[in-house]
Amino acid sequence: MNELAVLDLVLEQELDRNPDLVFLATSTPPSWRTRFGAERVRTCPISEPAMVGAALGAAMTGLRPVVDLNRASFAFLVMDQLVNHAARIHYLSDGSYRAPMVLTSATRGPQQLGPQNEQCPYGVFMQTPGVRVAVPGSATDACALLRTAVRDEQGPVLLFIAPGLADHCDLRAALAAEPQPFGVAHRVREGDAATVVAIGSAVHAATRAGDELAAEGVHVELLDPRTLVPLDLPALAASVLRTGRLVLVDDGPRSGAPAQILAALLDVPGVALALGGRIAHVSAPEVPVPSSPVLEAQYWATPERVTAAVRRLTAAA
Amino acid sequence: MNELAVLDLVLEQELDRNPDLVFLATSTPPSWRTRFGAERVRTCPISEPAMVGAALGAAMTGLRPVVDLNRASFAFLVMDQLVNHAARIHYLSDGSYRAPMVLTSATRGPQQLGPQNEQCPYGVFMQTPGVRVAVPGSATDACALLRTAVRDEQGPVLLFIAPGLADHCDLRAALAAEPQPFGVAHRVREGDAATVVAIGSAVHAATRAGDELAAEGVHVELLDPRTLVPLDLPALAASVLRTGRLVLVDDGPRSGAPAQILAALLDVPGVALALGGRIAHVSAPEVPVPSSPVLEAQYWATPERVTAAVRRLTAAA
Amino acid sequence: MALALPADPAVSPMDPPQDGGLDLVAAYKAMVLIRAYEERILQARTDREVIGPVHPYIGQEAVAVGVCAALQPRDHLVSHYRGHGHALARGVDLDALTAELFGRADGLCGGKAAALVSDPATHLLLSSGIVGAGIPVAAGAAMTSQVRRDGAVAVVFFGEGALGAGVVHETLTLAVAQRLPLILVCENNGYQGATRTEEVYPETSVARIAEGHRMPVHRVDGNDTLAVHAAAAASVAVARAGQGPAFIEASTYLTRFHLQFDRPSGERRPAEELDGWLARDPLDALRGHLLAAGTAPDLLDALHSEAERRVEAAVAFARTSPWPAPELALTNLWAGTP
Amino acid sequence: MALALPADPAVSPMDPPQDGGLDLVAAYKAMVLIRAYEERILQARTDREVIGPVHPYIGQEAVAVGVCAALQPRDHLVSHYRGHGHALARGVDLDALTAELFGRADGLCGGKAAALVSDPATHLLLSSGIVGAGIPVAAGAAMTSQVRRDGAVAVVFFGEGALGAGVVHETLTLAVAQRLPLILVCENNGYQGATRTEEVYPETSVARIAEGHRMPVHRVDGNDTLAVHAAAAASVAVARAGQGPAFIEASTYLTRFHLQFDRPSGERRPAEELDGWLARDPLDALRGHLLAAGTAPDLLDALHSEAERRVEAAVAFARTSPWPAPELALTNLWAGTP
Ligand SMILES: Cc1ncc(C[n+]2csc(CCOP(=O)(O)OP(=O)(O)O)c2C)c(N)n1
Ligand SMILES: Cc1ncc(C[n+]2csc(CCOP(=O)(O)OP(=O)(O)O)c2C)c(N)n1
Ligand SMILES: [Mg+2]
Ligand SMILES: [Mg+2]
Repeated sequence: MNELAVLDLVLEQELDRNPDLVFLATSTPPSWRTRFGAERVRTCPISEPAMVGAALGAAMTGLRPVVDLNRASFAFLVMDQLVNHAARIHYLSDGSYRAPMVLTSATRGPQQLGPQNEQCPYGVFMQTPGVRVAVPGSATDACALLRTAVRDEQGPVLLFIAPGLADHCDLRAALAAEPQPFGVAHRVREGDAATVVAIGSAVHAATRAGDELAAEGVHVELLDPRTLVPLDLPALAASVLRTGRLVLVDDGPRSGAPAQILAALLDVPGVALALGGRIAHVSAPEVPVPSSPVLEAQYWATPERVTAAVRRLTAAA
Repeated sequence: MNELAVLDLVLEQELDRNPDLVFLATSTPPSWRTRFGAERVRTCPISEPAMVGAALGAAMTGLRPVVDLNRASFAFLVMDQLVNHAARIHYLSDGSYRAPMVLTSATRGPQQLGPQNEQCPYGVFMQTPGVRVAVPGSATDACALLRTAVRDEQGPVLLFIAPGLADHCDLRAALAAEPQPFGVAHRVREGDAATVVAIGSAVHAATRAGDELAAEGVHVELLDPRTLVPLDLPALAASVLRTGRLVLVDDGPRSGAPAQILAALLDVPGVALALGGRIAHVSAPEVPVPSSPVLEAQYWATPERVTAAVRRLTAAA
Repeated sequence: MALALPADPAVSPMDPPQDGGLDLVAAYKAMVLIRAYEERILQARTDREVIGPVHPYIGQEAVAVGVCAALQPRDHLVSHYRGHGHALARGVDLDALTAELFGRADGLCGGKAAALVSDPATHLLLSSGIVGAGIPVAAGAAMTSQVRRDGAVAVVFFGEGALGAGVVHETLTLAVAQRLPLILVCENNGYQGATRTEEVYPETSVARIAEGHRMPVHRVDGNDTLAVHAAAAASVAVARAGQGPAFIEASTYLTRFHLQFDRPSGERRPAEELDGWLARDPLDALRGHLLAAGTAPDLLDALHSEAERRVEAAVAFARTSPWPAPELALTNLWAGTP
Repeated sequence: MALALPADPAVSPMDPPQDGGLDLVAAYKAMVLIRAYEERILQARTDREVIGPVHPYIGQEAVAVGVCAALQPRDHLVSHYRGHGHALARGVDLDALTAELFGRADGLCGGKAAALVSDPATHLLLSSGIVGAGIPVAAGAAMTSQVRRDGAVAVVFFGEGALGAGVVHETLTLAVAQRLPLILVCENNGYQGATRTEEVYPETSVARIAEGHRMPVHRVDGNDTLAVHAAAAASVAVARAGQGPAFIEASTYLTRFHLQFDRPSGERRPAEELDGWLARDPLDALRGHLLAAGTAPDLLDALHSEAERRVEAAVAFARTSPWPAPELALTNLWAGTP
């Protein structure tokens, strides 16, 4: 069951819509078991590796499994099944088998879960080919991307959900959201002063920073990639080529998704020259996430940190 | 037992030297069991997660465990024990406990082991704080870094060995190599034309490329970081600031270590401007490694690919 | 003759039982402390003084206390997210534990760990938030004892849910094959979060698994402190003698609930089931023993008020402990780093 | 009366046994083919025609053939790195398999997989190079049958070494709790690479583990094709009827060795042990049965020469198959990509 409750409503609708959809989790809603049966809604022992392996086998033979991994830190329990198997089977079988399956998990919220259970490991999956990675920046996008993921035929999808998305959730809009194609960034605001790329829970902070800067006449372009694999590199590169400034904003460490995005961008002809070093990061330190809220405070991409980064870049040139 | 046989000789010497050193593997040399006893040389069931967990417990209580993971792909089996536990315990206990332990594994050689067992996953560990990562570019460095790793007190070390290092191994020099501090890049050759940073098995190819270019009067600076965590960023940055050109060479995908190194370098003041976009990659494609040697051919950083990249960059400016 | 109240009121690793027996008053005292502590910590969580999730141990006190009473200071311990009970039974400093739960500078782990504490002073290696993951770590500590021939054992606590996790089975294989001095203590409370154990296992007892691994098994009433202690003492003796691991399955029950964040948990158990277990409360049971053996009720009541006083003092300590300096978030990534 | 040689010489998923019995000539034919294939592939590896590691199946043929003869085309199969025998018993195309082992364009997986083949035509899901990892995948296929109520079962082959791996125990728990139509076939050959199984397990039989999970277990002589088949047929019937999984432990032996790369393996087994098993060669045993039942020796000899001819034809096919176009290395990362 999801930290972002509206996703459970979406999943319920999708279970209703597609009889091949099955749900695996260590804890499942009793009402789903009644409604869809224990064969489609499977309460599993605490066996995440086997659950993901089973999801792969089910996907290869025609079902559409969704595994709720609960915490993103549990992704590290299932890496062999996910990376060495699910992500490789289409390639290994040279296209004979496909493995459409979805893994959902929660990243970080101010829940003080500590160094083990507060993590944003999506950057890892940007360098393990064969999985697609969605990190929505709003509850509405989360719902839309979940719908796409469970209807998609292409292969494994990881959906990383920041619990904080619940704070700004327009329930009606979220539930009504149509499936959204992967690989299409959302332009949250337009502008020329700098390109701000924000991910997941950091999108909200970046939006507030954008508003604040706009009030001062500094108009940044704010892009939420929504999916990291595939990444909407054309949109990101076009923006950066235009603004000549890049701020990467994430609640994970910069060695994660930000490093991956940056390296990918620099590979686009002209980007490095356009940027000329005007790159800033607002991200978590390169150490685990501590429990004490006082220690954790500096792990959040706050609007203040984002505006400061933009000001630094715009002042520089 | 290691793909690079000389490492076993080093390990045997170290077992002799330090009674706290213990060795865990699914297959162990019978002579070691006789010599050091079954309590120090542990033949284990095929249970890599438990082996790494046990190594952590042993390390925390005073032993110095070495786990031979055999293939680097098996690192994905032990991520929870390694990333969520071993890499976090010093931090989680606020410095009370330390976990000096070493995991060795083989990356890729032309062995046609296929999409599962030919991998260079070290880039993943550059974004999971708490582990140190050594990827030696020669058998001698492999021996030296293994000695450092098993004598070190600081925490978990991953030692990734390219089987191909055996091809150019000077056995005597390798065995005689003194422990070498982590975080010190090796300048394989000096030059001003471009900075070539090569990793692991790609160092040899880059060396040959450097020789070839030198014969034409193009002198590149070739750096082998030897350890990726910690990374000798000062040495890399100094070189790049001087040459203004960067070629990253690896037998893994560019989303792995190369992306991490690039992002770290760009964070050093002046580097982005000095480079001005003169960045090239010689790396494996962003897809799994296929079995057929004909398909795999393009996954190797050959001297030809390296020289071509250097020529492209030097021609450009 | 009534047993005398120990002079030192601090909870500490209990002395090794001289006669293989258990100091019942000391055990009662420890259980009372845990109970008082857990109730208070839940309140402090509701009051938003404690940070993070709280997994209360209420109802299972006999297991932690019965097992820890069979240990010596040199032994190693591994716990998990529901770990305050184990920590207190082991003698972890009450003030430092509380400050840690409050996220303060004087916390056992400087505010980094919250409930997932480590404590070298009591050989508490770790309290993992990941079900089952600590079990191989305890096996590793047992390897150390084996290499050093120091006669120490390693003990690991876990719920029956951990038997779902593969790494636990791996450790069972390893421990038997290598005759590790490892004692696995399964606190079988019939629930795995919101899931009832019979929903996911063919039989609720997991002794069958340990038997399949050819590991000696003790099945005990986990609400009976003496029974738990006897099983633990026997297992420890075997392990210390180099004769290998043991598995203890203690049947017990969480009389409150699995977990709470900042609001009191809304979890509801079947009333009959709950009542049955409340009637078998481990503190009441041990109190019955003590009274039957002639211990003065006053003495026992005094332990309750003493426990409350100590818990309140710990809360006061935690409250006045400063917040950690923000820059300490970046320290201790690995040894030798700042 | 001698059983007639089937008209079609192609290896194919065998017809479901009409009377629950096994077509012994067809079984012998399949075993002979596997034996001839494995010998030839080892030679081709030494000749550097086959790429990658070769894990020969020689000595264990009765298991693959006995099990696959109990299956229907709709059933699912999971194999591993030592998988040619399973593939051939299941009826995977010999030419395409061989071209795959040669790394060629006409290979079953376009040269990407080498020995780690998949084949949708025969419902062979995958052959994992990671010990134990395919077992939950088979459980997932069993889930599909359960949801679809299509009566199919899933079968997974693995060595006893896989019982070291946690994910296998997880799958046992899952399969029993969810009554999956899953048949786990453990080929217990006493070795796990260079490690003898008694070095790492308290007892070499792993039936005890399945029993601990409350899964029905069949222990059979893995060199006795009929015994294997009977256990498989019984398990399949139970699973098809929706009555849950079963575990078959087949005792057997690799009479050659674990693994070879480009030089013939230098591995040496204890001579007495080896001789004992050679005396119980599964092909000889089945041949004995057939002769005793009156089958003409000529008929059986013809199967041998026929197998050799077919294997040689497959090698010739593989040799003339082109290398894959280099750009195909980048294809099929996920469905819908080029
Ligand atoms: C690997 C893993 N999966 C899931 C969880 C989420 N989780 C936390 S506690 C719990 C239930 C554990 O039950 P049990 O082991 O019986 O211990 P109890 O809580 O009953 O003491 C679950 C599923 C987790 N922490 N770790
Ligand atoms: C997880 C994992 N660990 C280690 C290996 C290396 N390895 C390959 S085969 C093998 C032995 C397996 O023994 P068993 O399961 O009994 O099968 P057998 O080879 O005897 O058929 C090992 C250890 C592996 N492939 N996967
Ligand atoms: Mg429980
Ligand atoms: Mg075997």
